[in-house]
Amino acid sequence: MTHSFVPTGVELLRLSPEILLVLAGTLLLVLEGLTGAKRGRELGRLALVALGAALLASLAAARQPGLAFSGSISADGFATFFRLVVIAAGLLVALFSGPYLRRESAERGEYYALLLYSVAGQCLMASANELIVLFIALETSSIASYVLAGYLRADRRANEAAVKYFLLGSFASAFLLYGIALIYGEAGSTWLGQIRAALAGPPGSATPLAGAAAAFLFAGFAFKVSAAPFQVWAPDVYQGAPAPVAAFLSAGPKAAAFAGLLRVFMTAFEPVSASWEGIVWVSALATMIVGNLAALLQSNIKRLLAYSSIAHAGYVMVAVTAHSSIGTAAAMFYLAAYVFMNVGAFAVVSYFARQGERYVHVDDLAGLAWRQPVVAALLSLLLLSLIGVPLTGGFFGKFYVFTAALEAGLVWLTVLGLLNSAVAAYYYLRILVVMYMREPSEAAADLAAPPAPVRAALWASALATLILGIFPSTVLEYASKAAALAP
Amino acid sequence: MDALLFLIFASIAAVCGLNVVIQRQPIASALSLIGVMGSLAVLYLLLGAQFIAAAQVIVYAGAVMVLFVMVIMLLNAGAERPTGASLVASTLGVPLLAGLFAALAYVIFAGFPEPELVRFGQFRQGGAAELGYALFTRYLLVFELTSVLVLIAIAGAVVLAWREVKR
Amino acid sequence: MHLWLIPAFPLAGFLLNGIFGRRASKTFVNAVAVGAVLASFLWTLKTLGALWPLEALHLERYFTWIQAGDVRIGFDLAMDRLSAVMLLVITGVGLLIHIYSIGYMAHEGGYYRFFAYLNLFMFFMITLVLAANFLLLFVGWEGVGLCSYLLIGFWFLRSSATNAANKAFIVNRVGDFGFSIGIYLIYLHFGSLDFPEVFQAASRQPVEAGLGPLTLIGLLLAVGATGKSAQIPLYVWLPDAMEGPTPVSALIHAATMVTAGVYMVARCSAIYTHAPLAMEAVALIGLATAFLAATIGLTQFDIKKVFAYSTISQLGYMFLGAGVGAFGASIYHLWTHAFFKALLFLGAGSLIHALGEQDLRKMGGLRAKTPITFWTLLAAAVSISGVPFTAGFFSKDEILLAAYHHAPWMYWMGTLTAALTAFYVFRAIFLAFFGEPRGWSHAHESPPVMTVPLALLAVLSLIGGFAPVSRWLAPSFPAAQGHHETVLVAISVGAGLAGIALAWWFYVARPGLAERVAARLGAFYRLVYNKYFVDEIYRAALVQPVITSSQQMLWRKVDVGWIDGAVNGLAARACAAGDLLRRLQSGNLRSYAAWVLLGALGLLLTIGVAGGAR
Amino acid sequence: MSAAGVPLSWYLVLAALLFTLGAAGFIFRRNIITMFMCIELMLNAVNLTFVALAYHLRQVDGLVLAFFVMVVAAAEAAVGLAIILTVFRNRASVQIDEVQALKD
Repeated sequence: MTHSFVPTGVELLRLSPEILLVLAGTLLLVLEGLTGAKRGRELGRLALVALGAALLASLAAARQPGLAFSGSISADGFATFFRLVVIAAGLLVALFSGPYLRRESAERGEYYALLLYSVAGQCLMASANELIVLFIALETSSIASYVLAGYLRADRRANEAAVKYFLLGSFASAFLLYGIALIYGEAGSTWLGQIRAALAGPPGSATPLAGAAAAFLFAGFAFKVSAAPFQVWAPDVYQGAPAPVAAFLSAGPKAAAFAGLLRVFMTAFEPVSASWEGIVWVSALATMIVGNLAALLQSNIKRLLAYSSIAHAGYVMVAVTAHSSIGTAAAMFYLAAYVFMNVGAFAVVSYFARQGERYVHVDDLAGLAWRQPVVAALLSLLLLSLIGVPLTGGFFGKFYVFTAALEAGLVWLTVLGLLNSAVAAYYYLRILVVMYMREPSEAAADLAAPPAPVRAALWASALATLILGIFPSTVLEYASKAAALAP
Repeated sequence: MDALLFLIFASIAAVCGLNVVIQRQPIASALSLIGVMGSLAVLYLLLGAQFIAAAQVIVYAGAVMVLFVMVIMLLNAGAERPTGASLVASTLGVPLLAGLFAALAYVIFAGFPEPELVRFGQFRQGGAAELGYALFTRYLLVFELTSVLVLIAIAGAVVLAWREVKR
Repeated sequence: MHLWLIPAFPLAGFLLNGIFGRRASKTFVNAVAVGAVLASFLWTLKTLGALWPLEALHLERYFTWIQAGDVRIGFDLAMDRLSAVMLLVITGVGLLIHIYSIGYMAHEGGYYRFFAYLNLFMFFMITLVLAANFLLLFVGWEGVGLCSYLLIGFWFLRSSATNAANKAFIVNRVGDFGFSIGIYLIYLHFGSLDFPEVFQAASRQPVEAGLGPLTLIGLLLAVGATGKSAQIPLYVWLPDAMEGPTPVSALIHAATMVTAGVYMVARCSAIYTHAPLAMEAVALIGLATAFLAATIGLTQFDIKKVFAYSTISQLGYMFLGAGVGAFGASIYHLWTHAFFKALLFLGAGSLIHALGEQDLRKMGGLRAKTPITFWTLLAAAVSISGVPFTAGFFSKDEILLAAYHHAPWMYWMGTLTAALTAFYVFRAIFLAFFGEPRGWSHAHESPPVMTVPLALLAVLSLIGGFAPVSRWLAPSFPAAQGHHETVLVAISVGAGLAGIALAWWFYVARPGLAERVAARLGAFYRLVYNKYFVDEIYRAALVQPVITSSQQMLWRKVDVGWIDGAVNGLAARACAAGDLLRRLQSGNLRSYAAWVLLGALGLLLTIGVAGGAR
Repeated sequence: MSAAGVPLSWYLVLAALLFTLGAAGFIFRRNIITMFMCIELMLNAVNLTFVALAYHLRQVDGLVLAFFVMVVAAAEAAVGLAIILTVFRNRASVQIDEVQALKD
């Protein structure tokens, strides 16, 4: 382990996406101060450029894979995959945030700055190879997103979302942190590799401390990915937060938290996997059931998508339960597909809701297909992907996840998971029915065509979903290579 | 001597901690919390962590809690009213918490079975120099990252608490 | 050979009509939609000609779809004799139905949308039969389901149509659930999803005596097939699906999509022949469905419902054929059935078009007004009744013979069903065309764009049986036993003729007798008339419990019963109840915190205290 | 018990006790500010654990981790109090039971 005060060039390159995002965020804050809140649109464009550059930087960093900063981060294929996913999610959200914020007269540089900081935190979570880096990265992502949830500060719903998210998030963070403390006591280190080495001793050498640490770390991550029974915050927060922020919360933080979860549990805690796989099994099943059953009864579309995102976390948990490199690859693929389809669906909601989010009821979408056939068609594609219909990314996500589960011998979990996804079709289908088979509602009747950024975000997510459904090989191959995490 | 100090300050910490929880007046809770933090600072000293003890007093008791007290005063928050109720919290709360403490205690005693006695002065690397060296080598990235965290906190506070929203 | 062009034409038609159809003229929409199917039909013929006699499988690999480890799943299409027969049915009959639709849908709104969906359906259906692996087949399988859903709900302002569409989709999801588990098991068992590999591997395995992996796979695939092909217990969606426009009923719910299950079972014959238990199940399901649906068909008055139950019944025949090992005969029947059943539906559509009415009780005496419809429907009726040397005669007898060699009682049940079939089909014909007009004032024959397809299908219904389909397919399937036995053939023909005669006696010679018999049968008649109350039973046994358990069980019982009861006893500050999920999601942060704490403690106890100290 | 010191586990159990008390306050208190203070109490408990473990391992790392926890706590405090302020502005109350408009 080098003890240099000055990071080398290649180390900086391996961290370049995060550096870029943080610098751009700070620049936005400064420019916001200088221009006096009049240049929101331009600052938004700058944020898009920064995210695009970070995307390229991730690819550049991937050309020099390896450890950096005393081994506390690892710019490997796994990190690159998740970096690309969370940056892409951030890019899409930033794209359709603009029209939404302008409608609420709230487009300012701070919004984009916080978005960039949050994405930077998520990128770092994906590459963190040491627990305290992981924790601080998680807090970076979280604290920024607490503020984003309450960004429309005059809105009572947004306040409530922010305070609930903040308090529960901090509560869960405290558990996560306690978990880090306990594993530090057990292993004497917070570097994942050293923890693994410490736990890999002969059977019986690990004390209950290791188990307790695994429990609390899992609780912390499960909170962020909204897995049962830690999912309680998600519906309220998604409903109350501004639609683009809800989209963001359902995508980036969730993917990044899964990245952290996978890396920690597939490397550091892999030697004691027998102690935690049972509980992950239960959590996966409970998450799927709670998400799908509750979604059946929802009429608020943001809440419905919240429960749906809980259910999808459950499917990814199935892949985690498999705890094999195939399972990890399946989880990665699923998350990539999930991020696009979910963000795309939220893009439609953010556009459709109108000022003050007046139209967020499923029935408000009635007859959308008549007024905006293209939007309806693209949304249908995304919904079909969420159902898991073939030729969409969502289908292959489920396919890989359940294949991995079967290879790990989890027959019952697979059967119950498939049953769940059969139930889930119902509530997505309800939206389809409403859009295509009802007379236009007043909400759909006076709907203007979507602004260009929303259109772009929608097309991009629909195309990504379709590409993942028709040509999944490339992505899966990459994920399979990346899934072999170095211990 | 060590044992006596521990017992005194551990008791103060525990009693103040309990007081944080049972007081209805937020300001009383805040003052109790300061009590906890102060006694923890002494315990840190006993464990040989001079720098952290100082930071505890300066950062926590000095800055964070001042902020709390200020907000409590600003909002003029009086004693809380026993409005509403959470069924789950009121029924499951006590057993859950008792279970949590019992489980943690079990785990700790199982993890540290042999009584290792804490003696003041046995650990001498808790000073600013050692800490600083670690911060700028192994933990350089985290250290830089915390500056981002503080920046976010500032930006967030500005976004949320800046005086007016023009809509 | 560019097999991909066959599905590509309808896909292009769908895209063209879907994107430009709204503003384009009807002529453009017609030209695109019919042209696409025609091109696809011609290309099928050309390919078939070039590959003739198609003794081996012709496989075309386009690109790798999924590469995971050493498993490769490709975007591969393949043509063999089985898929060639299917293709001819799909594109040929499909073409006629497209042409017919021009006339039938002429005055309907959403004209372009109809043809776009119809083309999309053709694309998925062709993909389904050309697919060279299970995954691609599943793509087509789900795709046709989606199109069927869209087309059943085509008249979406009618709530019955949207309900029927939903019912079809949801019931099919149940089947697909079994099918997808079956596919996973195939992947797990054989390590591949490619047809050639899987079937070769399957044929090398010993025949399973009991419940082995092949049997399990066979049963699960059969669950999928019962959904798509409307067999017991999942047949309930098909009668409701008649809410869709009649050409849709003819194309999707008679000739093509519903036969996908039969096709799939035949395709997997290598698996089934090694899993006799699964085959027996298929045969029993088929026979039971054939008989049950035929009895329901006896009592229906909606002409489309009669034919819908007839479709279910005939599909049951095909399942019976496959189940007793006569895969060739089963596909043979699929072939002839496509002609006469499409014709029955299109003829019914022609009547509906003429009268605006589909209740048989309000028809009567239409023979003179709609002569072409009458004669063509009569051709279909004699064919389905198995009158000698019509198409239905050949295929049905092959199935019945095979059934006899498998188990004679199956033959007798099948023959009885044949008599019932002849009875209800001729009952419909006699009620519609004979006797006095009952309640209609003006009727007109349909335009040539509709009657020409009718005539062509009538010819096919009469002579289509001379195409030696099952003999041509024989090399593809394990040999079915059974040779021609004149006595058995005579009996089944006699049963059909008896059915016709009885229908004549009831509805032409002695009108009014039917009502008296129905009244005499009383409760039994009502049971059959109400379709054995299967829908009601399903609602009570399956649908309601799901709703009830999520609302009532978790709600009333768990919450009000346990939590509240306990709380009321323990603490005085118990408050009003909500459901369990609602309790979870009360909006109260402290409750949420308690759940988080509960979860953390649960984890701590299971992992930390109980599991960690290994 | 030797006069010279107490077992390390006592420190850790004290931390566990404070952690539990923090959790208790979070669940039972109704004032949002108090709830938030209870989270601070939990973080302090974790810090005591870190410092005690640093002593046990004779490593400075544990102290560094405790230091980072403090920074996180400070950042959380700034943002958290700002969020509480916005809630107070909109509802003129900091009672958590009055902030439950969002529910099923």
